[in-house]
Amino acid sequence: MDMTVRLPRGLTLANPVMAASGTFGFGPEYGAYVDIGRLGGVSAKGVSPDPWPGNPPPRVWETPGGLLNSIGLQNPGIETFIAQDLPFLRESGTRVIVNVIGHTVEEYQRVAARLEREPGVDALEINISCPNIKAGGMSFGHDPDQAYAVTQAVRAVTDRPVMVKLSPNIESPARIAEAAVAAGADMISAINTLVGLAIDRHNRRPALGGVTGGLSGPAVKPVALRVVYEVAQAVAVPVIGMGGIAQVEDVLDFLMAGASAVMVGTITFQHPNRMLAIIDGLPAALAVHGFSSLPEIVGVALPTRRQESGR
Amino acid sequence: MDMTVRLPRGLTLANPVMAASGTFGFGPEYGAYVDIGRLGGVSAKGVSPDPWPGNPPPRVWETPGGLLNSIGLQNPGIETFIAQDLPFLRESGTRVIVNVIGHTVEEYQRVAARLEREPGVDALEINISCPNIKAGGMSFGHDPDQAYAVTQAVRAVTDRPVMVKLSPNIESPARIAEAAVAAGADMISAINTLVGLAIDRHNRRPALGGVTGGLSGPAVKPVALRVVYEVAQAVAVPVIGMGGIAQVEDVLDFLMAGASAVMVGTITFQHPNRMLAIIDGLPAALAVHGFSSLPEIVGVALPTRRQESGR
Amino acid sequence: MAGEYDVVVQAVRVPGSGYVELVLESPELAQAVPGQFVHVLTPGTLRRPISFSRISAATATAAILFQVVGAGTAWLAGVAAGQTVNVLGPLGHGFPVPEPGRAWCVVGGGVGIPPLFAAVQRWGGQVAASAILGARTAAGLVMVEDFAERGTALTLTTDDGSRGEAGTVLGPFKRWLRAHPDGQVYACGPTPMLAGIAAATRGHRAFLALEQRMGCGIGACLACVVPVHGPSGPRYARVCSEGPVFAAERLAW
Amino acid sequence: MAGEYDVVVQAVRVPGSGYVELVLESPELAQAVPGQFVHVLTPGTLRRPISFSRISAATATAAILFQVVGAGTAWLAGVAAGQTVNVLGPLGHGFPVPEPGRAWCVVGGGVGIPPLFAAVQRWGGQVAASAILGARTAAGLVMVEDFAERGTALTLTTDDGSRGEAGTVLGPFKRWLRAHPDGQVYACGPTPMLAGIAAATRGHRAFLALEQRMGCGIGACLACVVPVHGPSGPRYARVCSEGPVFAAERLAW
Ligand SMILES: Cc1cc2nc3c(=O)[nH]c(=O)nc-3n(C[C@H](O)[C@H](O)[C@H](O)COP(=O)(O)OP(=O)(O)OC[C@H]3O[C@@H](n4cnc5c(N)ncnc54)[C@H](O)[C@@H]3O)c2cc1C
Ligand SMILES: Cc1cc2nc3c(=O)[nH]c(=O)nc-3n(C[C@H](O)[C@H](O)[C@H](O)COP(=O)(O)OP(=O)(O)OC[C@H]3O[C@@H](n4cnc5c(N)ncnc54)[C@H](O)[C@@H]3O)c2cc1C
Ligand SMILES: Cc1cc2nc3c(=O)[nH]c(=O)nc-3n(C[C@H](O)[C@H](O)[C@H](O)COP(=O)(O)O)c2cc1C
Ligand SMILES: Cc1cc2nc3c(=O)[nH]c(=O)nc-3n(C[C@H](O)[C@H](O)[C@H](O)COP(=O)(O)O)c2cc1C
Ligand code: FES
Ligand code: FES
Repeated sequence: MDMTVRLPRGLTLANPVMAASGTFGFGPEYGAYVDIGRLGGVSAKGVSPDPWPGNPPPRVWETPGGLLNSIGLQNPGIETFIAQDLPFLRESGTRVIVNVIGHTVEEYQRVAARLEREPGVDALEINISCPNIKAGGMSFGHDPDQAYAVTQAVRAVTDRPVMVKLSPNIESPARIAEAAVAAGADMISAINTLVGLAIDRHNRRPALGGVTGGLSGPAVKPVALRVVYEVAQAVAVPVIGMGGIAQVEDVLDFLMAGASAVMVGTITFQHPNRMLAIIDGLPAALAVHGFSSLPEIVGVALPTRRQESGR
Repeated sequence: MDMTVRLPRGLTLANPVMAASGTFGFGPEYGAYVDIGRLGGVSAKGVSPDPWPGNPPPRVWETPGGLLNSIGLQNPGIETFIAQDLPFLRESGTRVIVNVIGHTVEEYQRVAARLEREPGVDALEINISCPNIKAGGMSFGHDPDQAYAVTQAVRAVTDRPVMVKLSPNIESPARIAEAAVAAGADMISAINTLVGLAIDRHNRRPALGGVTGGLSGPAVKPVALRVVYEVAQAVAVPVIGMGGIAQVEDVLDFLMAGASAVMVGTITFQHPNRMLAIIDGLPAALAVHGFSSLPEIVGVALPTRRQESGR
Repeated sequence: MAGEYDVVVQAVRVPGSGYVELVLESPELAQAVPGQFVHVLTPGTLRRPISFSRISAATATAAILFQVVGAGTAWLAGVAAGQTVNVLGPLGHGFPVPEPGRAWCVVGGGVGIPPLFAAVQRWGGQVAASAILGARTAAGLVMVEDFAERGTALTLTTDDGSRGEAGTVLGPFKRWLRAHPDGQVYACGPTPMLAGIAAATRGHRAFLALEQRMGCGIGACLACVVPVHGPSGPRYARVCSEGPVFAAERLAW
Repeated sequence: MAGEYDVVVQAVRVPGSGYVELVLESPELAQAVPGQFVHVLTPGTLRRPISFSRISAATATAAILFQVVGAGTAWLAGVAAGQTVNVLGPLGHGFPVPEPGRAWCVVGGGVGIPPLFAAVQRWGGQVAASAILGARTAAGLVMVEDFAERGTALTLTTDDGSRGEAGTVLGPFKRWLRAHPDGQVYACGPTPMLAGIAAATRGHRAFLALEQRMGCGIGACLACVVPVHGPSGPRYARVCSEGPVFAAERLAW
């Protein structure tokens, strides 16, 4: 079965399974464990114009079926990323997606503009949804007007495929998606993490150095599927789904809910090679469920597709 | 150790562990399994002025570490509740909290007013946060002005203790809490369920008859703790915490995060008697963590309390 | 009496590949009425409802027979004799006692068969039973020997014709019904089969044991509903506590 | 080479109540440097980092010794000889080779002791080692016999005085340092202890093996950071890949 995914502006994935931003480093780290060239794509850890220090530790905490993190978008800045990490990703043979962050609209734009001069960047993912920073970040993802402004600013400086990543921590992620698409986003990726908190009972304080953190992993899968299902109905562009994917059946769920491709995050910490196992298992899993091609399953659980097929 | 919890308007609980609304029926159902009189309280399933039919089945679906439900607030209406269920609850010896729902401000008010004539109702919980109904319900919990209006209308017709139950499906539950308190709420309870969706892969459609549902259980605990932690800092009234409590340590987390008492829901389906086990284990758990009274632990992880104690 | 019990698994049987029967030691469960069920604690966030396949007050045991379909039943299939499982039960309303003097037919599809055997085991001595049992393939025809041992008149069907008549139970059942216009019917199986039986049995004494996704299993959460006719139009009734056995005519399908 | 390996547990030892040591059969792990660790797959959503307590290229084994503190270590304590565990490893940067001709002291607190034994096991033949080992109570003084067997000069402390000197390792350590102004120090243990050692060893050759909550364990997620001195002020360094062993002077505590 042909696993190729054709996305806007000529972005073509060898298969629909990509590494989610922040869980696969800036590229080289998992090189010894994973045959990166076989992944559908890799979204690198969020990059800002200048280095960001990140939040005080502890930065991760296990929760039931999930993981809280408060990395705070530590990154070495775009220049170091381009010099140190991009060459490895470019050579790896996978599709390279750069996750873009900033404190201001102008900062997002600067990263996008700077990347325009670099070969080997296949798409940009505009992260307007990270819950782990105080200024900027998530607030852009909570207000349609700001989401529009950031997307438009990035769109103005790049011809590369642009996806905008949604926050689930609001009443209607679909409205943010609409704003981003109106401003020129080619795709929507969803979801980023849910804001949560854990208590360190022993020390009688919030467990994370950053106090609150972002919840990911299997625990959030139902929320992620709901957002994908809503967004896929709200906008006409492809949706990249993620949140709690741990096995191939989870991928089927996201595709049925309307995602054209998926990203896989937290499970990689336990099983670096799970993404490859999922890729290997996908054709058979599709066949078992009666699908003879990848496009056939995309959105099959959406009301529109259900009407078509009479199910 | 004295487990009594003293709440506004003379509401006194024998201990801080109550049954969460919707997971303990209208009262009698668990009678054969649980010594109800030993619970700190019971919040009955949401009651509206007239009977509500609820959503089409399936109404529950298991998710990783969690449970999706789309009951749709099926209930026989306030008159039947008063005639059939309230007498049992009243006799059970526990504190009886009636969870109030409506499509309009006036409907909420009607339920509250009707209950004013009934003995044996110890408090009202205004549910402005149920994700499973189309009109009303959650929308009141998503807008501070509407939350204010509902709370004020209920406050106008009752002298009973009133708690307002928050939705976590918005950017800032704390702002809703502030509005409710400004309108006269004596307490805040949090959280209700997170909106989620599951896919029935076999039938290629959303698993729940109501399409989306509410996520509860251990999976949501970090989100619940975050909301309690934020709300406890935003308002001066007691917070009743819930979301994913499964064992006594979870209760400690909620108390440290600022809850004065807790409610326990989903775990009851697996372990009807878990609430009693938690109640029995609480004094020892508090002692192990160095607390010599219940009030001592409440909010100990909040920034204000941490400053006081120099931790 | 219904309650929460830790019960010892006295024996584990494998009536076919992918099927497991556990014999549970419990004087309480041994008081169950055929058609009732237990809500079994498994890993995950919900219990799993399973009907009784045999009930024996004499030996103070009750058995459950299930197909391994997902994580919960897979876990349960790994429980060994001598180990303990935690159950809520016996739950729900079982079948009524069949009326003597009327022909009696039990119609079971797949894992709907076990509760019907429990019924024949209990009442087959008083009222002679016919059994029409169907499954997708021969492997799904569980407990056939148990029915045969009790002298039940048996008709078997499989969708693929690998055993008995090819097709569903509805063909032979409709023949039986024509031959027994006053007959009474107990049925359990997949929803389309039950819907077919309900449609065919208007005016007959017919009882259907239903399945629905459950939360609490004891009537508290309102998860497990089916639409039934009420005094003022259809309403949702709980399968766990108002069922799982319903008179066919009550259902508002 | 660092990789993901399913390794057979050759032996399980219980060096004290609440402590377990697993000997892992693995030529790859047997190439580890003392101070490195494995990231062990346990139920839950994260792996668990545990240092090597012994490393033997000769027998192609490496061991890990841990205290049972929570769900992950409790699960790992239940693994039996002959079973397999999945690990990522060997991970991180271990201790540097001690400089010959300088007095060498290893200072370990509680479960910080095992990696220091691995160091003494590797290099104790070349550079004579002193060991100052502390714990809250006598039960926490693991591997003391192993050090003794190798002729290590041992000083023991317990907070409650139940074995060795009452108090922390910092007392005897400062005495040792005064007696060995050119001495080199390897330490592992609770953060306050390490902070005390860092403060006492300014200008000395001192290496500390740190702990931090980890996600990936291989440098990708930036979870496990500690502040270190950088060219332009303090920055966060990853314990898993830039550590867990750091020169004490690099840390910006
Ligand atoms: C009253 C009643 C009696 C039953 N009696 C039997 C029996 O005697 N033998 C038998 O093999 N099966 C019986 N079933 C079906 C049985 O409950 C399911 O096959 C089982 O719950 C599947 O669990 P799982 O974890 O293996 O599968 P999964 O599909 O992984 O289960 C996921 C969830 O869906 C629920 N679920 C899945 N299938 C069903 C179903 N058909 N009905 C209700 N809930 C379901 C599970 O309980 C669980 O909550 C009965 C169901 C009901 C409601
Ligand atoms: C590099 C390194 C080497 C270590 N070596 C050893 C060793 O040799 N022997 C030993 O007994 N312990 C060692 N630890 C500590 C060990 O990792 C924890 O005790 C263990 O992870 C606890 O897991 P748990 O599930 O039992 O406890 P829980 O408290 O339930 O664990 C919950 C989460 O917190 C993390 N966690 C808990 N305590 C620690 C800790 N002290 N450091 C880092 N993460 C923690 C766990 O990994 C898990 O993700 C080491 C830690 C690190 C970082
Ligand atoms: C440790 C960690 C770091 C993350 N960093 C980023 C990031 O830099 N940019 C971003 O857009 N998302 C980031 N995310 C979110 C993930 O990309 C993903 O949206 C989320 O984790 C849900 O997927 P999962 O459940 O498969 O992990 C991070 C997640 C984790 C766990
Ligand atoms: C089946 C079910 C029904 C519920 N019905 C109600 C309800 O009627 N009113 C209400 O305020 N909350 C309702 N809730 C939400 C719970 O009271 C509680 O807020 C939520 O489940 C989180 O707690 P838990 O994780 O302990 O279950 C319901 C939850 C479940 C699982
Ligand atoms: S399962 Fe809860 S009411 Fe039936
Ligand atoms: S644990 Fe991921 S970078 Fe160290």
